[in-house]
Amino acid sequence: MKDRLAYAKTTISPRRAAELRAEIESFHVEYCAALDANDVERWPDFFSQEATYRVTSRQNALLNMPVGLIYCEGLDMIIDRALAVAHSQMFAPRHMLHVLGIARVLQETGNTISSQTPFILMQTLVEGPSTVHLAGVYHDRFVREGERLLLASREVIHDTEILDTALAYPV
Amino acid sequence: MKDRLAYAKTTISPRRAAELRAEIESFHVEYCAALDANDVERWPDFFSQEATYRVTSRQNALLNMPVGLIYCEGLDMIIDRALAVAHSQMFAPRHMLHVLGIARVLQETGNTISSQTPFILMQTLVEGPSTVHLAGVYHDRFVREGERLLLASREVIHDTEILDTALAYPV
Amino acid sequence: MKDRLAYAKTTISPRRAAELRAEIESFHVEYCAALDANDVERWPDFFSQEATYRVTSRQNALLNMPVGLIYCEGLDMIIDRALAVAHSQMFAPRHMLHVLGIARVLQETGNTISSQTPFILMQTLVEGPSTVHLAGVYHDRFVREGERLLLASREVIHDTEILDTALAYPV
Amino acid sequence: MYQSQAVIGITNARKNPPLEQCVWPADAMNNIPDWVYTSQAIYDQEIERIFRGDTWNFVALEAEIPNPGDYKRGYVGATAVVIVRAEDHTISVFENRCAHRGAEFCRASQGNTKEFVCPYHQWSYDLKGNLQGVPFKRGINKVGGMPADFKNADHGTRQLRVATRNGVVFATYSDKTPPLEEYMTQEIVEEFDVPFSGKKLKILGYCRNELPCNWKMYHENLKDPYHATLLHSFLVVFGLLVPGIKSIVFADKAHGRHGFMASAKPDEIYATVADDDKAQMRSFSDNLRLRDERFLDYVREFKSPWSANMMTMWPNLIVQRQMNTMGVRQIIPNGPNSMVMQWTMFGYEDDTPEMTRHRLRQGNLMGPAGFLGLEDNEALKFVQEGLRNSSTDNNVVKLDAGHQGTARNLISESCIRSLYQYYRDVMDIRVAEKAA
Amino acid sequence: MYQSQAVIGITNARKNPPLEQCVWPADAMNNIPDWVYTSQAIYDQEIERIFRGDTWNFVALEAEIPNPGDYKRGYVGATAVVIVRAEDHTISVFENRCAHRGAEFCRASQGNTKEFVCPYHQWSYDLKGNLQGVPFKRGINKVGGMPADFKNADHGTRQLRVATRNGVVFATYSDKTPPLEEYMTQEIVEEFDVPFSGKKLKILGYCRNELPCNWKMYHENLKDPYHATLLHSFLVVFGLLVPGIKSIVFADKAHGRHGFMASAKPDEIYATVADDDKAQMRSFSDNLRLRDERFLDYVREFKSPWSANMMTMWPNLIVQRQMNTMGVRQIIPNGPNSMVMQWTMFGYEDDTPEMTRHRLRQGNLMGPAGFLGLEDNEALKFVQEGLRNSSTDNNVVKLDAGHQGTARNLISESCIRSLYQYYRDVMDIRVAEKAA
Amino acid sequence: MYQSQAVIGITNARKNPPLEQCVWPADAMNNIPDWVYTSQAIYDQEIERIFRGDTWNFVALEAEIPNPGDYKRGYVGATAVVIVRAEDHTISVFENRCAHRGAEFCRASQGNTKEFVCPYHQWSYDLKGNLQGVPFKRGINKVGGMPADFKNADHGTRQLRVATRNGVVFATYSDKTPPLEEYMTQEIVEEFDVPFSGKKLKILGYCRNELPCNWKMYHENLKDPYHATLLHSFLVVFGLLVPGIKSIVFADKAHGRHGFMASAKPDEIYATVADDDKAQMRSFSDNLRLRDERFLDYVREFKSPWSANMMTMWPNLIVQRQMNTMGVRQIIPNGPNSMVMQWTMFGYEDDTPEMTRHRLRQGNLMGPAGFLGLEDNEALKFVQEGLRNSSTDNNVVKLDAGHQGTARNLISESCIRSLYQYYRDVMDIRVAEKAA
Ligand code: FES
Ligand code: FES
Ligand code: FES
Ligand SMILES: [Fe+3]
Ligand SMILES: [Fe+3]
Ligand SMILES: [Fe+3]
Repeated sequence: MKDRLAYAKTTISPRRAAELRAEIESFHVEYCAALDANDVERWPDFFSQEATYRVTSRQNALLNMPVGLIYCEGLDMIIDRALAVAHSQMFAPRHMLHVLGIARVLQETGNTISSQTPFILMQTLVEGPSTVHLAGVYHDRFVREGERLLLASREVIHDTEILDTALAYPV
Repeated sequence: MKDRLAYAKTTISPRRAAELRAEIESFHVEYCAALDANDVERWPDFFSQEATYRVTSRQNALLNMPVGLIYCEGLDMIIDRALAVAHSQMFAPRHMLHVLGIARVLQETGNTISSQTPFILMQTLVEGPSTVHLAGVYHDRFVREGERLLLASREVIHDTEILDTALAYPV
Repeated sequence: MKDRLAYAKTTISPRRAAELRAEIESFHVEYCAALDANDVERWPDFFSQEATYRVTSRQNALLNMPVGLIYCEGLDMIIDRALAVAHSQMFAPRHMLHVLGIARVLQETGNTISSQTPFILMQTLVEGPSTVHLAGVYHDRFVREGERLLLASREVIHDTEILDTALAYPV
Repeated sequence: MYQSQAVIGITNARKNPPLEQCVWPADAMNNIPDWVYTSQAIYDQEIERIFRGDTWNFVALEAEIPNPGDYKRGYVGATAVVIVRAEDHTISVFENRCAHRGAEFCRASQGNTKEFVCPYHQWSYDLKGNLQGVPFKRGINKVGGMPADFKNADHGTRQLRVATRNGVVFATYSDKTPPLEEYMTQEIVEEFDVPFSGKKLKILGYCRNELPCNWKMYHENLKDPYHATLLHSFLVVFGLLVPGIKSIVFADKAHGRHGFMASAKPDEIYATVADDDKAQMRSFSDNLRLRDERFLDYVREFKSPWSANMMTMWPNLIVQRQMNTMGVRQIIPNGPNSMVMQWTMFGYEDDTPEMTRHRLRQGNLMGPAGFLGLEDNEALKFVQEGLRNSSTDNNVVKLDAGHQGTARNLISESCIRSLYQYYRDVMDIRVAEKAA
Repeated sequence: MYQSQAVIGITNARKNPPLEQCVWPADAMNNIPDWVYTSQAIYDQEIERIFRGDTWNFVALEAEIPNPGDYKRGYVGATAVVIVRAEDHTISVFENRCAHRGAEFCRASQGNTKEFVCPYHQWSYDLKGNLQGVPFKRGINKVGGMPADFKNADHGTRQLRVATRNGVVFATYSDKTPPLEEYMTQEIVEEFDVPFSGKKLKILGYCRNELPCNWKMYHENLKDPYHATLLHSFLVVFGLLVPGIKSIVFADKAHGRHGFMASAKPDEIYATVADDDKAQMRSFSDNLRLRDERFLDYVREFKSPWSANMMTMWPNLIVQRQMNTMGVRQIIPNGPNSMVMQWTMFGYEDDTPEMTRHRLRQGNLMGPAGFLGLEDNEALKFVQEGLRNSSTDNNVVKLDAGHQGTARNLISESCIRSLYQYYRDVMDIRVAEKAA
Repeated sequence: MYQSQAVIGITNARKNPPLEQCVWPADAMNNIPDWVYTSQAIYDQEIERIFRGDTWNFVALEAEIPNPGDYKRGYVGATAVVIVRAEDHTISVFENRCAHRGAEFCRASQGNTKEFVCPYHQWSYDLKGNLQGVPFKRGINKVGGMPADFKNADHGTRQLRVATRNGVVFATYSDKTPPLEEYMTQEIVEEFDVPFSGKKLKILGYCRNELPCNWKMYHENLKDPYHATLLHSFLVVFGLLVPGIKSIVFADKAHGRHGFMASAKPDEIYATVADDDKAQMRSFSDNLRLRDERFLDYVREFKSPWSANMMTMWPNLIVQRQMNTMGVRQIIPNGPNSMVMQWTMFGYEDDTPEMTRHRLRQGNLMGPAGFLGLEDNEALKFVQEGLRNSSTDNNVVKLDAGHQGTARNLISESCIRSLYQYYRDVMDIRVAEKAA
C-alpha cells in the first residue's frame, strides 16, 4: 500500500480522465447517498463479486500493515457486515454524512479504472454537533459491469490517527 | 420530507446525469460565491417567483416536521429575508464558506430537475478559527429559465442537531 | 485584492465554463495529490516561470494588505520554499489533506483562465485527530502550456483568522 | 464555536470565585456582580437548590407523546431524563441512568416502546422506570445471579414527581414542591392557559442551539422590556413593541421568579412612533418595509388583551406567543458559561393547512435564525464574553430604580431586581454591609 | 465527539469531589460510588500510586523494534515515553522529555535512529536515554557554555526499569516493583505464554481510539462475563460465549488485579442454547447467519483448553486471543472521563499468507469497528454519560454476591469485587462505617 | 489542534499546584520549575501583578488608526480593549465592556466610527470610552428610566492610561507605572528608535496564531541566542546568526525584563563557519543554497550596527527587525498552556513599491509559516507538551552560569536567569532554603 500513497503521475489523457471522472462521480453520489440515508443494506450493491474492502489509517498504510478496522474479502463478507450493522449490532443512533472532494483518475486498463477521492466523513450523534469523524482518501479500483461501475477494491485510508469512540457504519 | 431522505435509485441515464450535474454545479458555484462574499442581497436572484426555501434539521425532516429555522414561501419572503439580513439585523461580523460535495441528480421531468448535494458550511468569527457550523444536504428542485437554472425549492436539511448560537445568513 | 473578494458575475458561457471546470479539476487533483503525499518537491511543477503565490487571511485581503504567510514572486522563490520545507526546516511530522469544493470559472482571455475554488485543509498530527487547519478559497489564474494548465497566480485566501500553531506545508 | 471549544479562554480566576467569596454588593437592588454568571461554585449550587430544589421543571408537551409507549429524551436542569407515557396514559419522568452500572440507556431522541432495555446487561425497565427484568437473575442452573434478598423494587431508576397542565408536562425532584398551580401563582396560570387552553396541540418541529451565556441571562432578557424596544428593529418598525403601545412586564406576586412580557399590537402594519421617541431608537427605520406582508397578519385566535406574550416559568420554561407563532423553549443549564436551548414549535390540531403555514411563516421571527431570535442570541453572547474578558466585574440595574416586580412602562429593570432578590434568598447569598 | 470537545458538560460538582470526600459506601463489596470514575483528585492519585507505583506497565512488543536503533513513541500511564532497542539489543524506556528545557523531542511514531536529538538546542541522547552531547558545551572560544561541574550523567532523561517476557516489553517507575513473573503470578504467566510462547511475532497493524469513559471501566468490562453473554450477538449466536459452554473468569490469587475471561468454543458454528436461557438473552437470534463462514473457522494453534482468552494485566494491558485473531491493547488513562486505547494486532512470522488473511478476517470481531468491539465501546460510553449526567451516584455489583475472585459461572461480578478491594487498598480509600 | 480542543490532556495535578505549593528550587538561578508554565494559580497571579500591574502593554501602532474615529479591537493581557483615535487626535484605550450589563460591544476588528453603541440596549460611548447616551434615560413620559442621581460620568468604560512613542501605542492599568521612557530604560529606547524613528509607518498586514505554550516561553526564546544558532538552518547557513559574527543578547539594566537579541550580518550571502563550530551545528548544511537570492539582499536603511534585532519589551511586545522585514508581535496570554500571537507587519510610507515587495519577500523568514518562525513555534509547542506529559518537573538553565543579564556570547542563558530573578520578585515567589 505504501507505494500507492506516494505521488505518481496519472497515465491517462485529460479528456478521458474527465469522462471517467464523471462516471466515478455518478458512482460516488449513489454510494454515499445510500450510506448517508443509513441504508446500509444497499451498501453491498456497489461491489463486485470478488471485491475487497478495507478501512485503515494512513499510518498503517505507510507501514504496509495489512490490518483493517473493517476488512472484507469478497462480496459475502461485505454482505455479512452490512447485515450485522443493520440488524444485530448495538450502537447509538447517528447521522453520517460523506462530503467528497474531486475524484482523481489514475489509470484505465481494459475494464478496470483506478482512482483516488478525498473525503470528509461527518458524524452527528443524537442532540449533538456535526464533527469530523474521519478524513482521508478512497483508493478505488472499479470494474465495469454493463452500464455500471462496481468496486473491485476500495481501500479507505483515513488520516485520522485517533478515532472518536467507534466506527459504526462502513465508509 | 421523510421519504425524500430515504435512499431511492435515480431515474436518469448516467450521461444525462453528468450533463445536468455540470449545469447544477455551475448554479451552485454562483449561489455559494454570492453568499460567501456576504452579498446576501443577491441571494434572491437564484430563486424562481414561486420558490420555497427552508432550513431544518434532519431530525425534523425524519419526523415530517414542517418547521424551518428559515422558512420562505415565495420570492417576496426570500427578498424580505435578504433585506433584513443585509440592513436591519444585529449580529457580529463573520466569514461564511460553503464547501460542497458532488451533486446527485435525481430526476428530470420537463423543465424541472431535482438533485441532492452535500455541504459543509464553515463559519469564522472575528479573530476566530474556522468551525463547522452546519453539515447537511441541499435537497433541490430547479426550473429552467432560458439558459439559467433557478431554484423552485431548496430544502437545506442539516445533520447538525445543536446549532452554535445562531444562524445569521441563509445557507 | 478586496475587489476580487466581492461577488461578480462570471463572463463566460455555461458550456465553456463546464469544459474549463473539468480542466481545472484535473489540475487541482494533481496539485493536491502531490501535496497530500507530502511530496512538496513536486509542488513547483504546477507553476509557470513568472508565477506568484501567496497565502493570506480574508481579513488581510479585505483590507488590501499585501502580506503573505507565504509570499513567492517567481518560480525560483517557489522552488526555494519547496526545498526548504523538504530538506531544512524543523517541524513535527503530519498528514495533510485538501478537500476541494466545486471550481468556479470566472474568466477566459486568450491563454489565461481565472477561477475560484473553496477548500478545507485538514491536518493530522502524530497520534492525533483530523482538524480543520485552514478553510478558504483558491483565487487562481492559470495559463495554458501545451496540454497543461499552469498557475500564473494562486492567492490562497483563508477565512481562518487564528492559525493553530504553524503552517508547515504550502496549501 | 461551541463554548467548550473556545480557543480564547476566560481572563482569570477572579471570574470564578469559590462560594465563600460570593458576597453581593451592598447596593444589592441596583447591582449584579459578574460571579453570578461565571462562578462554577455558584452554578453547582444552582443545580442543587434550584433545578433539584422545590421547583417544577418543564420537560415535554403531551402532544409529543400522545400514545402509550411514546417516549422522548429530556432534561431536568442538566440531568438527562426520559419522559414516557405508560399504558394507563399517565406520564412518568425518570433519570436516564441504569440502576445497575449507570448506563444512559435511552439513546433515541424519541420513539415508542414497550419497555426500556439497558444495552449493557439488558436490565429492563417498565414505562414508569421500575426495574422489571434482570437477565439470569437466579443465575444459570442456580449458580450465580442475584442474592435472594435482591428486590427489583429497590433498584428502579430515580423517578421524579410529575404534574401536567393542559398538555404541558413538568417534573420535580423535591417532595416539597407545592402543587403546580400554586407554584405558578394565579396570574401566571391565567396567561399560561391562553395558548394552553386544553385544545389539542400539533407539534410543528424542533430546534436546539447552544448559547454561550449563563442560563439566567435568558430569564433576564425576558424580564427586560428595555432591550426589546431598542435591539429589535422588527419589534419597533412593525409596532410589535414600541413606546406608546399597551404593554406590561409582569413578575409573579409570590416570589417574582416567574413572569411575562406582553404587548398589544395595534392594527396598523407599520408603527407610528413619536419623533421624540424615534430619536432614542437607533433600530427604528422608516425604510424597513416588507414585500410579503402576510408575515404580519395577526389572526386573533385568543381572548387575550395581548397579541404577544413571552412568559418565563422558573426555572426552565419559556412560553412564546407572538401573534400566531407559538412555541415552548426549555433552558438547559450547561456550566456557568453556557446553556442549551431546546425549542418546540406548535400549533393546534384543528389548524387549517393555511393556518399552519401562517404560523410557520411567522416563525421566521423566532429561533436562532429568527428576525428577533438571532439578535437576542447574539446580544447574550456578547454579554457573557464581556464578563469573561474584563477586569471590571459589576453590572448595573438602575432603570426604574426603587421599583420591583411588575411594571407597565418599558424603561424598567424592576422585574430583574425582583428575580435576584428571590435568587439571593434561595441560594443563601450574603449581601455586603453598607460602608458606614 | 472527543471528550474534551463535548458540547454538553458534566452535571455538577458533586461528581468531582476532592479526595477527602471520597469515602466508599459501607456495603463496600456490593457498591461502587460514581466518584471512582469521575473525580479528578482520584485520577491524580491513580497516576501517582498505580501507573507510577509498583506496577509493570506494558509499553511495546519487541517485534515492533526488532533492530538496534529501532524506536517507537509510547506511554506509561499518561506519560509520554520512548521505547528503543540499543546497539546491544537491550530495550530502554525513558521519558520523552529533554533534560534541558523539557521539549518532547521524539516526534515520529516510530523509526530507526542512531541517537535522539532534541530539536530546540540539539542536545543529543543515546539509545538508552543518556545525555550524550551538548552543543558548544564549552562555549565558543571558551566563552559561555556549561560550567565545569556540569556532568552529562546528571542530565539524562528519566529512565524507567524494563522487563520483557517472550517479546512483550514492560516498564516501571518504581524500584520496588517485584520481578515481572512474580508480579504477574503463576496462572497469569501460564495463560500469557499461550500466545507469547517465544515464537516470533509479526505485527499486522495498529489502531487507536478515544473512549469517553474512565480507564477502569475497561478492566471491569473484561472481568464481567455477564455482559458478554447479553450484549454481544456475535458471541451468543456463534456460541463463542454462551451459557453451557466451558468458561472461566479468573482473578489472580495474590491481589485480584490481573485476570482473564476465557471460553472454549464447541465445534459447531451456531450455538445450541437451551430455550430457557434464550429467553433471557435478547441478543440471541436464530436468524443471524453468515454467508462467509470462513470467519468462524477456528485453527487450533495452541495447546490450551480455551479457544478465546481475554486477559487483563494490571494496570494497562489487555491480551486478546479470540480464535485466531490476536492483539494487545494498551490503556492510556486520560483524565477521569476519558481513556485512549492503542491496539496492536499481530500474528506469527511463520504464518502462511492465508493464515495471515484468516487472522485479518477474524479481526473484524475486534477493534472500534468490530462486531464485538463496537458494542463494548458504545456501552462504556453510555455508562460514563450516565454517571456524568445523573443526580444519583451509586453502582451495584451484587451478582454472585458473597464471592470474590475467580468464578466459573457467567452470572457473576466476583472479579469486579476483588479488583476494587485491591484498589481501595492501594489508593488508601476509606470505607464508611456501617450505620448502627 | 487548538489547545482547548486537545484530545489528550495534562498528565496529572502535580503540574497544576495551588500558589502556596509554588516554591522555587533552592538553586534558583540555574533551575526553572515546571509549574511556572503550567499552574493556573500562577497564571491568575500573573494577570493581576504583571499585565494589570505597573507595566506598559503594547496595544497598537498609530498607523493602524491614523484618522479621528479610527479604532481597532485589542488586548491588554487577556482583557479585550478598544483602541481609538478621538477627534482631538489623541488615542484612548478602554475595556470592550459595556458599563450597563457587560456586553463586549465592539465586534468589528477595525473600522471608523463617531461613537460606540452597545448593541444590547444602545448605550453609547464617545471615542474616549465615556458614557454619552442612555436611551430613554428619563423614561417615557417621565415614567421609568434612570434615577435622578444617575450620572453618565460614573458609568463609563474602564479606561486605561495611554502612552505613545514614535507611533507605537501602550496602555497601563496602573497609576504607578513610571513614564514610558523610564519604564523602557535608555538602551531599549535607543534600539526601539531604530525602526520607530518617527518616520511614518505603512501597515503591510496581519497574522494571528495560537501557540500551545506558556506566554513566558516566547520571552525566553528571544533571550536565548543558543537556540538561534542551533535550531534555525536559515540563520546559520546564511550567516544571520552564527558563531563568529558580532552579536549581543541584552537585558535592561534596571530589571532585566526587557531585552534584545541583535546581530550584524556580514556581506557574504553564505556564512563562513569554522569547521569546529560546524561540527556542533546539525542545522548547518553546505547544500542549502537559494535560487532566488534577492531574498537575502540587505538594504542598509538604518544607522545601526545591527542588521537584525529582535527586541522584547515586557510584558507583551516583540519588535522584529531582520534585515528589511519588520513587524511587531503582541503576546496575549491565554491560560497557562496557551498564548495567542498577533503579528503586524509594516514598512514605511515612503517605501518604493519594489522596497515593499522586498520586505514582503523577506517576510518569508518570519511568522507561523516563516523559515524561522515555523521552527520556533514548533519548538515551543514541543516544550509545553514535554512539561505537560512528564513525571519530572525541572528545567536547567546553566549555560554561562554565574552570569546574569547582557551577554556578548551566543552560548549563554544569562538573560533568562535575569528575567526570572525579576519575575520571582514581582510575583512574590519564595525560594526554597538550601539543604544544610
Ligand atoms: S449497566 Fe444497565 S444493565 Fe448493566
Ligand atoms: S530543550 Fe532540548 S535541547 Fe534545549
Ligand atoms: S449591555 Fe450595553 S447597553 Fe445594556
Ligand atoms: Fe429580545
Ligand atoms: Fe464485551
Ligand atoms: Fe528562534
